[in-house]
Amino acid sequence: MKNSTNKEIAKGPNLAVDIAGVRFKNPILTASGTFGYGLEFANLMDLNSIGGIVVKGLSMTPIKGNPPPRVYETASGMLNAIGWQNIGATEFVTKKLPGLRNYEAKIVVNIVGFELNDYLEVARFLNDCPGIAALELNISCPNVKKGGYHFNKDPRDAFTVTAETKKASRHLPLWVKLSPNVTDIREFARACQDAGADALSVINTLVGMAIDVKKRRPRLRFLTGGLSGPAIKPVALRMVWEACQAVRIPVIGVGGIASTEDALEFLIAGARAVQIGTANFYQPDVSQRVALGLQEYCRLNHIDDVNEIIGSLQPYE
Amino acid sequence: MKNSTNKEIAKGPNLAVDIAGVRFKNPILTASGTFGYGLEFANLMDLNSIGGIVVKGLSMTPIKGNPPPRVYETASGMLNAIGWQNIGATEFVTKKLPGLRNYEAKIVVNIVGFELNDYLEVARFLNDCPGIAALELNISCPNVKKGGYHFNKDPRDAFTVTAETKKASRHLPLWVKLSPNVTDIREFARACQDAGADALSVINTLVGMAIDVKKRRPRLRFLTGGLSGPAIKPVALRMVWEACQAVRIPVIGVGGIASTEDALEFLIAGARAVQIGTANFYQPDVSQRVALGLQEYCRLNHIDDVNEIIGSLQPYE
Amino acid sequence: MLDRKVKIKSIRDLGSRNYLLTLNAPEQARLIRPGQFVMLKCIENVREDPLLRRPFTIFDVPKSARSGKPVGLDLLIKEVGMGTRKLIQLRPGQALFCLGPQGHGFQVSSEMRNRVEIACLIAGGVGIAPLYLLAQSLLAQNVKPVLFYGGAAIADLVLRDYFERLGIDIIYSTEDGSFGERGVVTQPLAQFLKTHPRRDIRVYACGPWGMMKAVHALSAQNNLQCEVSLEARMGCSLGACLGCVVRCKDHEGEEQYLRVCQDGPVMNSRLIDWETAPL
Amino acid sequence: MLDRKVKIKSIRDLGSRNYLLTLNAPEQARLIRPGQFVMLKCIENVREDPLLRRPFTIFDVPKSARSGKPVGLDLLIKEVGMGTRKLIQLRPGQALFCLGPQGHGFQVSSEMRNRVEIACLIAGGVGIAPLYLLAQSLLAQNVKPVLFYGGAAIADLVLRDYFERLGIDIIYSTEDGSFGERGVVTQPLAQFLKTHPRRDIRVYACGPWGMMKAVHALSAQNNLQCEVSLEARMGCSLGACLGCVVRCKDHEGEEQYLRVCQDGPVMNSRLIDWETAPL
Ligand SMILES: Cc1cc2nc3c(=O)[nH]c(=O)nc-3n(C[C@H](O)[C@H](O)[C@H](O)COP(=O)(O)OP(=O)(O)OC[C@H]3O[C@@H](n4cnc5c(N)ncnc54)[C@H](O)[C@@H]3O)c2cc1C
Ligand SMILES: Cc1cc2nc3c(=O)[nH]c(=O)nc-3n(C[C@H](O)[C@H](O)[C@H](O)COP(=O)(O)OP(=O)(O)OC[C@H]3O[C@@H](n4cnc5c(N)ncnc54)[C@H](O)[C@@H]3O)c2cc1C
Ligand SMILES: Cc1cc2nc3c(=O)[nH]c(=O)nc-3n(C[C@H](O)[C@H](O)[C@H](O)COP(=O)(O)O)c2cc1C
Ligand SMILES: Cc1cc2nc3c(=O)[nH]c(=O)nc-3n(C[C@H](O)[C@H](O)[C@H](O)COP(=O)(O)O)c2cc1C
Ligand code: FES
Ligand code: FES
Repeated sequence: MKNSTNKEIAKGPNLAVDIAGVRFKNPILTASGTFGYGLEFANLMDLNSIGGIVVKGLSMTPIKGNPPPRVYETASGMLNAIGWQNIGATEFVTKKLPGLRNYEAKIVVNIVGFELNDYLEVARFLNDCPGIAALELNISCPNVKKGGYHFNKDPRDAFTVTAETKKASRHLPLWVKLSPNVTDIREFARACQDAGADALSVINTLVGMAIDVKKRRPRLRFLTGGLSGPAIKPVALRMVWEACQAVRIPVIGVGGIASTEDALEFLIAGARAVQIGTANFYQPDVSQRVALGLQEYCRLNHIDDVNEIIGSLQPYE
Repeated sequence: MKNSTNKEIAKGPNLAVDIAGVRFKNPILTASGTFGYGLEFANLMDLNSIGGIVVKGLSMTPIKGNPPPRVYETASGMLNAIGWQNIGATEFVTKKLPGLRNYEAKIVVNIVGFELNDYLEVARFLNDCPGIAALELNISCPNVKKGGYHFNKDPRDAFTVTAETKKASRHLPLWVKLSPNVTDIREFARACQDAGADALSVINTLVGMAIDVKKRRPRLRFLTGGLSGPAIKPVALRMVWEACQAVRIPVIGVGGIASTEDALEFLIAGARAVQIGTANFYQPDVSQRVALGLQEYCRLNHIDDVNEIIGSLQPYE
Repeated sequence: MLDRKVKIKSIRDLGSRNYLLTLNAPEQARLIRPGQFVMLKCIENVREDPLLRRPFTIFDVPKSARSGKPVGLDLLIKEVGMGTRKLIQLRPGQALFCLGPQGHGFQVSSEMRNRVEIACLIAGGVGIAPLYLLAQSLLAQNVKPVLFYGGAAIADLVLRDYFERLGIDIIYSTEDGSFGERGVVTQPLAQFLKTHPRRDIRVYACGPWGMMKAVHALSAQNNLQCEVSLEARMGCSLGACLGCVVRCKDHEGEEQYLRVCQDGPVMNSRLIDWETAPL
Repeated sequence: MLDRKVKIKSIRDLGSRNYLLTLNAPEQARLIRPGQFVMLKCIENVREDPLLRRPFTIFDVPKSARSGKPVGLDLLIKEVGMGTRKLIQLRPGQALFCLGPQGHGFQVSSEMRNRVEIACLIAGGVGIAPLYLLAQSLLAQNVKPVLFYGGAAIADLVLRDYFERLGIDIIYSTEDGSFGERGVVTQPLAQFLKTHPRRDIRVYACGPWGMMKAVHALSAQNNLQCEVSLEARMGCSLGACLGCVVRCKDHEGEEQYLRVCQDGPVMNSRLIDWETAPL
């Protein structure tokens, strides 16, 4: 923590972070699937206040998704089994992207696929669309029966899909979003780094389940769903820390973040940026609040540059 | 759900379950490490009201454990990194077991070890001690640096330690307690079944972490800890359901259970019995309450035998 | 759509676990159309369980005695679980977060004048919630509402006085026969449609899925347009999470999932795949 | 040790985030010894966050004006986080779960009569909590307590009147000099021990780890027995979870972990490994 001169304080701390050559005005992003296509929140907060928006997972053509019920609330968390419902990349680019370009928040597109070719196709298409800052490869969604998730069962599959999609992504940096439902996330982190990933998003949801004891029926028609929210924060933080130890590429922390303090935990553990997910649902302007809170924190603690916080975890004496 | 005659109602529903030939008066047990050696709770509840007590993980000789801080509370959960502190099997048998024998609750001993031989030694010793109903092999504790946990990284290791300990356990049924920190719990469930396990306890804690943002220091001196409590219930329930699909031996559900309804979710998913852990800390008589609640539930719903509930999950129409 | 921290004005116990919750929310009160809802954080502290907000239909919009301007929201709350329990345990003066008004409401327009004579409103229990504002706006278009209001017992038929004061026809029914006709609410509706074989009737329903399904079937048999107000578990209410969908059929009979929060909660009953309950 | 649902009698704001919480707990009040604590569920509903109970020392045991029998518990609560915040937001009449009395308290016995002349009581801020009952029981054994009471500022020196009414010697200190001597509380203690070079002194301390460590060092230098009341995060308070340990050394200097909830919270300062803070 350097002491800042009065002049520096006047202009405020630097909050910008760099991820694979892309500058985000601050390290607060929103997580895929929890912020729609971004514009849904435009009336409720200032989309210029945050570093970036990761939009809902897109496939080349629309996907219908899973039958309802799709969501269920649990202790400090929720289960979802949306199943990749999306409007398709073409409609996104024509109907949503032009509106999003009016904001300073960088647009990251999460991409989904049942098979390798699905990823490649949508990656190629999006590479030609101005206004996109990066792609986030979702190999970790637990809520589809085939494909996707399975790339995150074996590090070799994760390597293959990353390497191929990286080739297909001619200009755009490729982030890979990892699953927590693995024995050792470091293996997957390294495999993706070796395959050319530019950054890692850690973590997607944990697979969970809930039962209606009156009807003796699963609460979700898909049977299982992805657990998200404050409940999973300790697991996400641990995996972010492990991934940061294992790779040199930037790691973006996701999982249960709902406050400035939560975001700081992930930055201190080594995350270059964070994504806020479930909290958007119950506090639609939470990402703006956290971005502001981070600025306040830096001011109060005389931190000139948010990058000083990143990875600053102290060992015990 | 059979209709019960008046006579049957008078004598009340059958709550007893059988696990590997051992009869538990009801399917409510307390989880290892959360109920001490049992006697700590004798003033606060009726130890005759529950089916069984799984005592704190024991090694042959005492273990000191990890330096503090060892526990930290998180959203709907807690992290612990006790590190196997225990009084040793000899002292348990001479000082604790005689007192425990006065109660109807069956005593299951959780056993820990850094190496294969540690498990075998304590298993052999305990097999000669009257008053023990079963052994629970803990291959899944995340809070020790060597051994233990590592047996739960590869199904082949899980097979080996189970097979060897089963041989060492001449009379006592062997339960194996599995870790949730794996890509596919079914592989481990099957490996343990194939190795001769008599039952499975699913799950141990999820590995998590928390950071003190003021001191920029881990909240636990061990860095990471095991996440338990209501937060993990959805994950535990899903894994219990998966394990039940994968094996024929009984599965005992553990993870976030704090109410009768929670216990019912696990039984409906297929668990033969359940263990209550963290909830004992904030409500010391919770296991008695749940056992009573289960009886009430059976009465109200005209269920003669709790075994009718087990595995009764209905598919969606 | 606004997200505001609003204060509780009063909570009235209506019996049978029903409560009338009145919020001071002048900004939002002005924007309401019949059939819309708000999302409430069921507890003062936004960080606490239950995390997700809960949807509640706007029953009425109380107006200032002096200016006649809308000042608040009346919500009819049935206590069914943790969220509603915490909500009704709050005290006047306490604050909560209120997001809305949300959703696509009932289609009532001046085109209906002279073309639609009668509107059958069918409520099952707390499904009465959206029908009060609807009845008023129908009256304003010269359409004559007939309310079929059913419940398990008389105690479930709350807020009857509001409708009786409108001077409209009401047919009550209870399953236990404690009030009105004995049986389910669709019986008197079927009877009515039989004795009124006309085309200038519109049907509006809100209640349990099974009830709405039956109302849809009756409407379809009689070739009547029917709008239903749906329920689903919601994540965001903003159309962003896709958690609240109902299975529908498009023109070509292809299945698609529509969002109850944005494409509904009120939908034409013909859109819906009545074999797949969203809850 | 009992687990009881008890009612809050009153909550008094003492300023500087300190509160005096009085519980109606006659059964438990009768069992208390100085230095013991209770575990409170900081919220009425046992299923809600924070899940774990929080330990609080018993400051005083109010007695019935009529019978003179113990009827309640006075707890001094400093608001530092979620649990204490929720606790002090409860209202008189509300209930909470109270487990206790728990733990190993101060060693005060009739053996001390005539053998121990002076007891130095050192409190850092809210560390004052266990010292009121201790001072009383020392007085009962004819030991003369001298209280060293330090804090950051005058506002942190709460409940001074209780001690002043006992008529004992008190040396106040504040870090900002707003009351008593300026500086940390161990300075006047060091001064006192220098001017009273005698062996019939016992030392008792409660406060931040660093303060207790310094008090231990001073006691050891002066060859005095010192008891400290420790803090640790607790799971169960029953000795079952082994979450609350402090690193100690046994007779052979071998390290071992003792449970603050059962082997403490009060321990002889020589047992403790002062290099390893438990928090
Ligand atoms: C658009 C819309 C408008 C609504 N308007 C109203 C309204 O005006 N008044 C009102 O009282 N409710 C209304 N609801 C329903 C209300 O949102 C739910 O009752 C509420 O979310 C339940 O929250 P909870 O936390 O109390 O129950 P939970 O803890 O979420 O659920 C408790 C139990 O009740 C069951 N349950 C959930 N919802 C219902 C229900 N509606 N009826 C019966 N059982 C249920 C669950 O399956 C569960 O078993 C509306 C719902 C929607 C989608
Ligand atoms: C045997 C024993 C007796 C105690 N007696 C009392 C008493 O009489 N009165 C009293 O007010 N407290 C007492 N404490 C401390 C009290 O238990 C804690 O302050 C309380 O548990 C904090 O709960 P929380 O949920 O408010 O804070 P948390 O949310 O758990 O913690 C909030 C923040 O405060 C920090 N913190 C935690 N505890 C303390 C503390 N003691 N001081 C400063 N910062 C802390 C944490 O590291 C964290 O950053 C005692 C503790 C023990 C072990
Ligand atoms: C309703 C919902 C939909 C989601 N959809 C996607 C998705 O399309 N692609 C993806 O990579 N992650 C998706 N996620 C996962 C989130 O982006 C995030 O990784 C996860 O929820 C953990 O963060 P949180 O605890 O802050 O919500 C979804 C999560 C939720 C709750
Ligand atoms: C403080 C603590 C200590 C534990 N010690 C052990 C142990 O010694 N052996 C073991 O197999 N599991 C141990 N566990 C895991 C529990 O038995 C249980 O599997 C886990 O906590 C999940 O259940 P719960 O959510 O109900 O607590 C411990 C858990 C806690 C919280
Ligand atoms: S509730 Fe999120 S899309 Fe409808
Ligand atoms: S708090 Fe559980 S052993 Fe002390």
